[in-house]
Amino acid sequence: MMESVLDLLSWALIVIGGAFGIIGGVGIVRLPTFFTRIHAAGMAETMCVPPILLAMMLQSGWSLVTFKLAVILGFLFLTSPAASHALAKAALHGGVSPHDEDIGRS
Amino acid sequence: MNLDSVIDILLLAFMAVIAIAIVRIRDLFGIAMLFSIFSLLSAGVFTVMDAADVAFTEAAVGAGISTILMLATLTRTARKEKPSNSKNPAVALIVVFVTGALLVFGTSDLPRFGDPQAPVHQHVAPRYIEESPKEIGIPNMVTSVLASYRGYDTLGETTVIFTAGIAVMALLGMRRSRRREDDEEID
Amino acid sequence: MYTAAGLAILITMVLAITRTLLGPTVYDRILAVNMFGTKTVLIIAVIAFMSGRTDLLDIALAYALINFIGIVAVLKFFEYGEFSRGGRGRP
Amino acid sequence: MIRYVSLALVLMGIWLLLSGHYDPLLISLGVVSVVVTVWIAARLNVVDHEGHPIHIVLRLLTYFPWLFWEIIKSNVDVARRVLSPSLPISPQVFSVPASQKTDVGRTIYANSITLTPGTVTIDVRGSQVEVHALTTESADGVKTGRMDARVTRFEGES
Repeated sequence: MMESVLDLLSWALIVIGGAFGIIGGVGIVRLPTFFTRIHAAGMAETMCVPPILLAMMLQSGWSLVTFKLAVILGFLFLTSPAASHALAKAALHGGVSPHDEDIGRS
Repeated sequence: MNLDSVIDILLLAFMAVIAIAIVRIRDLFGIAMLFSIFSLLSAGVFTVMDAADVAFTEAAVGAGISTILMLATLTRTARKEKPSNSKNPAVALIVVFVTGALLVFGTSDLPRFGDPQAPVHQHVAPRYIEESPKEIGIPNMVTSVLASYRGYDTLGETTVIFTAGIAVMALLGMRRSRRREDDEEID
Repeated sequence: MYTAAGLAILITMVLAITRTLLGPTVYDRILAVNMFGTKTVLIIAVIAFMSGRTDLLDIALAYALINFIGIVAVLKFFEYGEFSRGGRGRP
Repeated sequence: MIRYVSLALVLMGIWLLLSGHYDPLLISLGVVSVVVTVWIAARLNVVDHEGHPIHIVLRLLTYFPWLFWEIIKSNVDVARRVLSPSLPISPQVFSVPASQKTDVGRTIYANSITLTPGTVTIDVRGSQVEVHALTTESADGVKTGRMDARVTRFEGES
């Protein structure tokens, strides 16, 4: 009983994570400008990685593996905004304009 | 075809794509980032091949430290690659192809991947596998081979890397202080 | 279950690499590559689970830790590298 | 001093986590590494209010659930906009004030904005945060200042 509930939860999390990952991938291809694509990438990072890692945590139960996954999750969670910010700033300095009127250009 | 081989093929395909991208783009900052991903992908391939320790080193050194070193170098040089002025790219292509063909030809003599009858697995490997936990007391076999059975080797390697590290630090630090003096003159 | 996760991650990786090839600016490529890197960590974790060798997770962990240093290096590059001439961006 | 002790404990935890082998030899190697690391950190002077902010860890626990909920909500919104071309996007840049007093607080606020899809922090200038938003709705969400107030509240007066 407990097993199947955990399995069901893991499946749900993996479906959510996979779906958001793919949507983020579609977004990064489909959205028109660099600064809009950052949002799609951020989405793939915040809604794809944590659910899949959580699903694996549920599957591995109370063990060292769970803690390792938790640490990976924590670090990715800490670094992903820093990375997005670094890129946005780099692009801004590098001359990519974040303003609306550039949509047609790229 | 199981997912393992699908992952294998895709990872190798990604590596090829990224290698082509590295050749094509001219922005060195982008190239440094692509190199880091290339290393990470090779770490992934090593993971699929069960070579955990190699993958570990590749992820830490290839994807991590060398990216930082390349960025540190980039702050001292230009950001754009100069347009290539070689007259005859065909020669380079031929050299690359001949070298590649020789290397591929060389692999035909190698034992199959993971073959238990391979010569490397006949000599001292059984002893390492069976005795090293008792003899050395370290659970990781690779560590006991590197740090104990081949301790002098590793000491030499570490010395080389340490020297290289000091040399790199000296080079980077020297340029920086000179640049600071330049800045003061301009200001 | 891990097969499904692995496939979804691989599809995402394919999409990300499409953007890497399309460009148009170098920042688009880096953005895609960055996303690609996170997905590679994830797929290493999934491979570890699929083959039942959970000690392979250490690789993903090591990369997550190193990645942090790498991003700080990138930020420093843009903060104190060639763009810092004229004091722009300094605290 | 308490910061050094807690840093040592955290490092020891990481060692035990990564090693997974608990015999006396390996654990004593770990202790030696931790002591050396803490000593180097002390020499570098990085174990301070900013480098090892233990004072807000407890309060973070009340902030994270709220942040997660916000992230999920905005994720769904961005996903809908990516998938259906009929929903418009209107990228825009604007500045909002950050009322936090410390750098740690401001960093947490800026990172929270970035973590919520639909908004990315581009730059922090003094107490102004420059934000790029994907849609007018997500921009309005930041402009209401609810997140700002939340971060300021748990940052406290430390």
